[in-house]
Amino acid sequence: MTTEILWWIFAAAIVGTSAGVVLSGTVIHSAIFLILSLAGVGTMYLFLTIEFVALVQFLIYGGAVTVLILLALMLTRMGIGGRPEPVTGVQAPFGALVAGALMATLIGVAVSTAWPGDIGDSPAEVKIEQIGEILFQDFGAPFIILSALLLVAFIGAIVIARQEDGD
Amino acid sequence: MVPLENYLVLSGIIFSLGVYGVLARRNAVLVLMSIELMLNAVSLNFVAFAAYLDPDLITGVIVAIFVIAVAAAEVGLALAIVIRLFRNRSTANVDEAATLRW
Amino acid sequence: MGFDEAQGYVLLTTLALPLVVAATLLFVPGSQKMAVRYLSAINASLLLGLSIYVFLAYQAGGDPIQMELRWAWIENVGFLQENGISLHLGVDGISALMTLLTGIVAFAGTLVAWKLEYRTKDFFILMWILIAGVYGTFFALDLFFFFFFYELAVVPLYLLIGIWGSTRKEYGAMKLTLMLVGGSVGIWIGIFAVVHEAGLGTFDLPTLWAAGESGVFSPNFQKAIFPFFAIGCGVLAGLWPLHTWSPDGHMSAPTSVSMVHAGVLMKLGAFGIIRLGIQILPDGAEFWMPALLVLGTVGALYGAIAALTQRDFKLISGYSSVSHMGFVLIGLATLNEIGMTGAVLQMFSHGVMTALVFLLIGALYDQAHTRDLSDFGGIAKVMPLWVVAYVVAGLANVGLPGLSGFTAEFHIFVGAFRTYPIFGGLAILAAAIAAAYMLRMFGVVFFGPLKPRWRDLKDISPIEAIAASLLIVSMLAMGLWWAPFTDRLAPTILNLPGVTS
Amino acid sequence: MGAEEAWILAAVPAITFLVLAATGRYLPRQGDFIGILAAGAIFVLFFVVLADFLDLGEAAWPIVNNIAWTEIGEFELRMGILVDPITIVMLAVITTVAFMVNVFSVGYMKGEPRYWWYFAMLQLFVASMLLLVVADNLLLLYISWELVGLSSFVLIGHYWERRSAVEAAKKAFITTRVGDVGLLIGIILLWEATGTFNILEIIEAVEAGAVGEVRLFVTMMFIFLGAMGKSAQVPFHVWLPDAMEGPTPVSALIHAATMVVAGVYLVARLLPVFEVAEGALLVVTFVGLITALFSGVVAFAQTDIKKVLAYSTISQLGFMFVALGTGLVGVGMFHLFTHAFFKALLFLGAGSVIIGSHHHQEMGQLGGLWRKMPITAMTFLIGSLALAGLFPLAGFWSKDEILHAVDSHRGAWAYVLISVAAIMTAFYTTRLFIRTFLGQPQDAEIHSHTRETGPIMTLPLVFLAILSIIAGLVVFNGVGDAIGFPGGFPEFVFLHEPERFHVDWGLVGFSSALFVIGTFGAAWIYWRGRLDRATAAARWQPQLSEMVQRKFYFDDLYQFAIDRGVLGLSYLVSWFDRFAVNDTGVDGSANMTRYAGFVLKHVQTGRVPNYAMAIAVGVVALTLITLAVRN
Amino acid sequence: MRDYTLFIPEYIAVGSAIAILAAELIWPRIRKDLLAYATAVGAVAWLIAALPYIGHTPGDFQGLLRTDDFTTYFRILAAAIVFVVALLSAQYMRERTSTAGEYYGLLLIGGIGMVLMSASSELLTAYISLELLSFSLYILVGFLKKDILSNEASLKYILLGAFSSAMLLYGISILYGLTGSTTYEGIAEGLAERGNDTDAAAIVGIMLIIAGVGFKVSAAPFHMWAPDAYEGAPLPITAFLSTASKAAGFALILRLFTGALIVDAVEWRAAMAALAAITMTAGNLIAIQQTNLKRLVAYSSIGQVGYMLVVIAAIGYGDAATAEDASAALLLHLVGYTVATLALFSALIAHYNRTGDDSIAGLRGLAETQPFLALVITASLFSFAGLPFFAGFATKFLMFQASTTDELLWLVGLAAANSFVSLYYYLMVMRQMYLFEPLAGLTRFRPSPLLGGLAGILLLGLVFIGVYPQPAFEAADGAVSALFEVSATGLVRTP
Repeated sequence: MTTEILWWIFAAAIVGTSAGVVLSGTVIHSAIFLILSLAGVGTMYLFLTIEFVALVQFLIYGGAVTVLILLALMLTRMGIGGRPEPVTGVQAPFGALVAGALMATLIGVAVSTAWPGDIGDSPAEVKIEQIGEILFQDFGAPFIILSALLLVAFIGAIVIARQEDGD
Repeated sequence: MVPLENYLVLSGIIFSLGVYGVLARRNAVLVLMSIELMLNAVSLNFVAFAAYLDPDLITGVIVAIFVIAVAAAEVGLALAIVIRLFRNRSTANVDEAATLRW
Repeated sequence: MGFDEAQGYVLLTTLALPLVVAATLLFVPGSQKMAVRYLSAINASLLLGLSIYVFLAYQAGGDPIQMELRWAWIENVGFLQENGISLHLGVDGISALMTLLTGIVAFAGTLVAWKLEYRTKDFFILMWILIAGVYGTFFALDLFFFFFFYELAVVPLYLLIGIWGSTRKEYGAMKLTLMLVGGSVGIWIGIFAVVHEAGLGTFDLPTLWAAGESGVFSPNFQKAIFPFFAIGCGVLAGLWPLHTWSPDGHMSAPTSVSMVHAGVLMKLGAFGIIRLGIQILPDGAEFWMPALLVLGTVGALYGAIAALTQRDFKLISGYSSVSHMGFVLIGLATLNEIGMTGAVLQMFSHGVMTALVFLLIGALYDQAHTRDLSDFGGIAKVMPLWVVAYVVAGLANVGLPGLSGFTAEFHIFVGAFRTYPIFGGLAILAAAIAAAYMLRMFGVVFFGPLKPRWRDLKDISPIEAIAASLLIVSMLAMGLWWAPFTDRLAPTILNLPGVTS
Repeated sequence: MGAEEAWILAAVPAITFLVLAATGRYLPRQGDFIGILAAGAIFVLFFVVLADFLDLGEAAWPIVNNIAWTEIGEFELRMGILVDPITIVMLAVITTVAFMVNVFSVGYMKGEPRYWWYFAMLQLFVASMLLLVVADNLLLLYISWELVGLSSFVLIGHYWERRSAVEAAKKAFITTRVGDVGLLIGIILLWEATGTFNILEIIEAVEAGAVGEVRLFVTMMFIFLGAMGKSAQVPFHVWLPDAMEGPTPVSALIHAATMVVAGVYLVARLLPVFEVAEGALLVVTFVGLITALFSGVVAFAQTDIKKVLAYSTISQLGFMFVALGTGLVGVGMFHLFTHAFFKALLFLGAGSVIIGSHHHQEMGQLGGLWRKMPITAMTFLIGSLALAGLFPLAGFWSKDEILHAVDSHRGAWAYVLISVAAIMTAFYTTRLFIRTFLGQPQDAEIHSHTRETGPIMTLPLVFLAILSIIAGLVVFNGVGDAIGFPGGFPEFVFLHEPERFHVDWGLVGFSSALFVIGTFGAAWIYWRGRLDRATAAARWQPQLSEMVQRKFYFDDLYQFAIDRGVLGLSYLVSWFDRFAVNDTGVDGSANMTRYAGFVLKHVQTGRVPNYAMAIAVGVVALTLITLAVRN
Repeated sequence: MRDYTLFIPEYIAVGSAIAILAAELIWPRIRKDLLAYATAVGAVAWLIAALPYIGHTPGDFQGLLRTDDFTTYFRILAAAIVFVVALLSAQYMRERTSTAGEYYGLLLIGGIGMVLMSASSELLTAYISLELLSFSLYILVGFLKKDILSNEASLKYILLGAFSSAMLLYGISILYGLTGSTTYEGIAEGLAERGNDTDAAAIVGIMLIIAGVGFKVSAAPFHMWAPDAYEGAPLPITAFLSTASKAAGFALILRLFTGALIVDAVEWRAAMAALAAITMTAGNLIAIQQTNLKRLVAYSSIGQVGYMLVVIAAIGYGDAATAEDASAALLLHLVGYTVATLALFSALIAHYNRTGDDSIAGLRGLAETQPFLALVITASLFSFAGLPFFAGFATKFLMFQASTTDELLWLVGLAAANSFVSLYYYLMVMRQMYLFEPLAGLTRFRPSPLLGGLAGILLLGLVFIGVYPQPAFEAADGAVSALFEVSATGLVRTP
């Protein structure tokens, strides 16, 4: 019972903060909202009793990504006297329309579909060992590829962002 | 307790909000944030399905982890490019970077 | 290797020779103009010889298809079964005659291009590719290669006209190429439908014909698909109202290209209607022929009437080509052996006749640099041979007995009266109008007092004279003694499905 | 060689043509002697054929000889010759006149441009004309029919530096061509009905009733169109007067004696078929009558010698059709036969005058040539009298026969009209002679230079003059028997429908009366070349005379129809082709495509949000549409 | 089980990639074109290592990656593309960048990504491999970082790429939810068994996936990044984009759709047909209006994608046999298309290296100044248009014929009509080269022997495939049959 109430509260919070990310007028606020929203999703994983993913969420997103984003914001903000600019483009209304339609579709699908093999309302316990085993036993290949991917991203970030004579 | 549908609806909402963000925002970083929202929705979906549908072989959880990782990498790379854009044009607004068109 | 197969290699040679020459020319330095010319001239004469041989060696009354040769090309892979795509060559009476035509016109065209100075090498390369395409289309007994060579024959025209053309050449070239290729799209779709419907996994035409006779193609299917072939090929055959590339294209094209194009290529269209339309889809043909007949008649009259008041030589010939191909369509539309024989005869006759006309126009234009009728007058005084040749061509055009035009048109008329008397009458009327525009041109240009500015025009050169006389001889041959032609055509045409006697 | 090889008659000049056309200009005297030799040869050969023909005897007639030509399924074609009395008559006319004209031309064309070419074309004409009359099937007949048209075209346009000559040639070719369309249609329709082109087989089949009445009538009308075109019957007559632009000997040969009678020959040849076709002959009569009267009237107003003769030719052709219209081949052919000689004579005479007076042919400039060129005048007089129908010259007998035939086969109305036409003939002929040869010289200058022409030209005149006097006598059975027309001309032509000739003195008197009226009327008006009475008449009826002067506006009418009608249509079509079909249809679609591309490319704004929007919209649309479609 | 020997060729590729990176770290002053040649050598080694796998018994790495003839086919293709592109880059990059090691390294890694995409038989793996290729491309497109166009291109590419991969993932998640599995077999079975009340979910999922892969192969309306990325990217990378990334995309699509989604063909085939129609039409119509060669190629390649999607639609409509034949023809056409594109770019780069002009008008009079390059360009354009003697004619002909089914005749017709429209703008290019005299000052020149030779070889290949496609077609057929041994065509779902 209490879990449900808590869930609803968090759900509402997540929706609110996510909305904040895409609606707030200033970039920084969006960033803050993003952190909150990510954290909220993390709690959802807790509700699903898959703590490991929650941990990953908090670490990678709450830690790495958001810091990165804030950093980028600092780097790309106009200095003092920079022109104040609208953060939302002209096609926002149409965007709202399309997003609304999409949302309707997704929600409709979510509720209308009878998901096969649904084991009712209580999520199963998922042991972290299980995750580790599957991750490294069954999904070794993607893991290797992922490492290559991270390497590429790493190299790329350096190559692209590196200062050179001339800038 | 909380049924699967709730999670799905929630992720649907987040995803759509993310889409809206991509469509509406001008600042490249904001666009990226919106994309992060979408990816979150996705991983939420995966985890929820994993928890409710195949607890014995929880592929979804794995996928979620991978998605998070890829997302992080993507952000890193994208931000590098955005910074490069800012250096080249001293703006981070995606709709001002429209030399290539037609 | 049996004799017939050996003859098949004759076809292969005829087909390969121009390609080989084109490939060889690629490596001849462009500055060696004379080498290019002689090589081409030799090639042209060889082709002429081979074509004549093919025509004569085709035994009248033998099997409908002779000199067959089949090289497996792709088979038993993907959706392709046994003989999926094979280089299957062979001639029937119709293509034998068309081969002869091609040989003659190609020869004449080469001689005419002799004096070409600008980028001679490139010109001949493209020309020979084109000729190869024409031969290939006439020989091909495989849908894939039919289309292959068909496209091969059409595409070089763009450059040939665009580079060496005259009036509004870019427009003319682009329009001509696009319209013709656009037509080929129709053929393409038709091929897809037919091969799919047959479901034999083969493009082999005889196989498909056999399948058609065993009723693989339902009448409705035939009715649905025939228009694709008819219109697709019709564009190239100058089918009204898709003819407008003809006046513009001819006006822009250089002499020898006009010759080959109006002389041979337009025939590919009519030939395609027979090969694909009538032979694969007889029921569809029967169903649609009245429409084709109407279009043909309209074209015949329309072209003739429009030609009455044109001021440009080439426009007159362009429109008269529309008119004459209209006769061809009428002949085909009769679907009886006399009419269709006439149609094929007309294809030959118009081929040589129009080739001669363009040859002469070119010979004049090269000196006068104008083609406006009203600029001329009385040039019979300075270029008598030219005028005589032109008058002969014109009279063939008019359908004067003793020249090929009459033979062909007469058969067409008879055939038309067999099935559609009214249209037969209209066709004869169109032929009469031809007299009007021809004589008008004679009167204005050749006769009357000589305009002083033309006093020093030269008569046609010996080389052109050779080409012209070859064409005139073939016109007379068909006009005076047409048994050799009809004897070869009649059995083939009787053999076509759905053709009444 | 015998009658079966009559085709040799055509072959000889054909070969001569090739020789002359190829080498003529390099030969001495430009090869004219070759032409004369050829003409003479066929003139002689004709008698060989005739002899053989008569030897074979009626039993063997008609003599046919043909070979297989082509075969397409059951559509087979045989080409060959058919020799029967009609053919023989035509051969006689053609060979004789051709010979005379060839000889005359040597004098007439001396020093003219393209002398060799002229002779070559003359041979081509003779060849195709002979082929026409020996042809045993309608296809071959049509072929030679077109070929004579061609050579006539070339010969009319011989002086092609003269714009008027070119125009005349064009007019002749196209006008006759219109008739030929009818002829070809008719031939093909006959083939449709009978399945053959062979004339005899067709006649057989038709007489066996192979063809329905209406259909046959229509068919024969088409064929008659061809005849009208060639024989210059109203309304196709317009080309013949203009054809006088050609050299005069050509007019004599082609436009008086031979080619123009091809139509008559055709009708005579197919007369049995015409007879079967109900009412066809009546049409023929009508056309003949109208033409005879019409051109007779027009001839009054002509002042050019050759034009007068041209219209008189048209009128006489009308007579022939009237005769055939009565269904009597013999009569028609008889007039054809006699007319050929005296009309050729008249034309050659006119030619002689033209040469003698150094190329003047306007009566207004001539006159009083009687003393200057006696032989020409004398022969011309004979010709005129024969034409006018003076007893007992050639013309008299044939016209007599026609009157008789009309009287007996068509009602009084026709008889009256044809008599009027006969009077007109006498009238304009006399007028022509008087104004040209008698009275005072109209133009002293010209008159002073006028000389009699040399023997090369006068001898043919004399020869033809003799023929014009005696040719009519063949009608007498006795004479006929003597010279190889067994039983006299009509029967000879008719074979076994005996209509034995007898002199009907009443008729003789009557037609002589017509002759007298016409001649003396003209003489009274124009005696001594005075014109006041004529002008008075013109002033008395201005509109009428205007109409006659303008040849009843035929040419103007045609000119108008061509300019406004045909050419107008052509301009319309060309415009339609350019603007509707090409610019709107073809180029239009191309431009549409290009424009579509132009519009579409601007969707590509270069802004990321727009691109993302496209993706999102794409997904949503695909999804929703798929969902919607499948539910 | 894990059989690590299945990917020896890729190890070689990775090895050479790292070696090249290291080489430049060790000798920063190393001549950049040496790196290109090294890459080429690596690619060759890779290709040779791939050869033994031809006809080899299909290997299966934990049900995630399959190395069968299909994989081998794309291995060889990838290696070949990398080889050519590396050589194309040599002079171009030497003149434009100070550091090229990463460039060539990423080229190789991108190639590996392509191979893995063709190999993966599980959605997560497929996704990661796809990202591997994409990441490399993001960087390569933006590699000329001082060049604002290059930079802008990569920004657009990465933002939209991330956006669309999010869509893809969401689709995957829904399929996962429906079937409880991410392996193709699992999905196929799940879809076959699913109840009819899950149609909506299935459709949404599949459509999102189509959007994801459609973006990768740049199918309209997901194509818009392509022209910009093509135009902004360095020329060799444009070649790489229009060959490798498309080929990879179709490899993935083929395995996924024949392996799993074919079960639900009823749900997506109409959409796929529509997508094909829109794509080819949009691509060709817009291409008419282009003035820049790269953009022209981009749009024309979009048109080509439209033709290839016809095959996917045919897989949905036709029976198993049709599906197999059509796929075989598609692989054949891919090769033809790839060769043509590479030939075109080798000529364009040779021309660009001299003139630095990549506008269509810049080709003016090329037939005078460099007839050979003009010939190569003509040949490849004609190959695109599907004209005789060049690969395009045979391959396109066979592809359309193979994908003709009763329901799709209209689409094939449209495709034929489109390839006719495309001829127009190809002719406009030829017009510049052949009909006009070169601009003043431009004189005859020789292309660098490397590029010239490359162009010549590719031209020969173009003609060979065009005149005798049998070998290529057989290879494609073999590859596809490997695909269809495990295809789900058997268990087609009956709603």
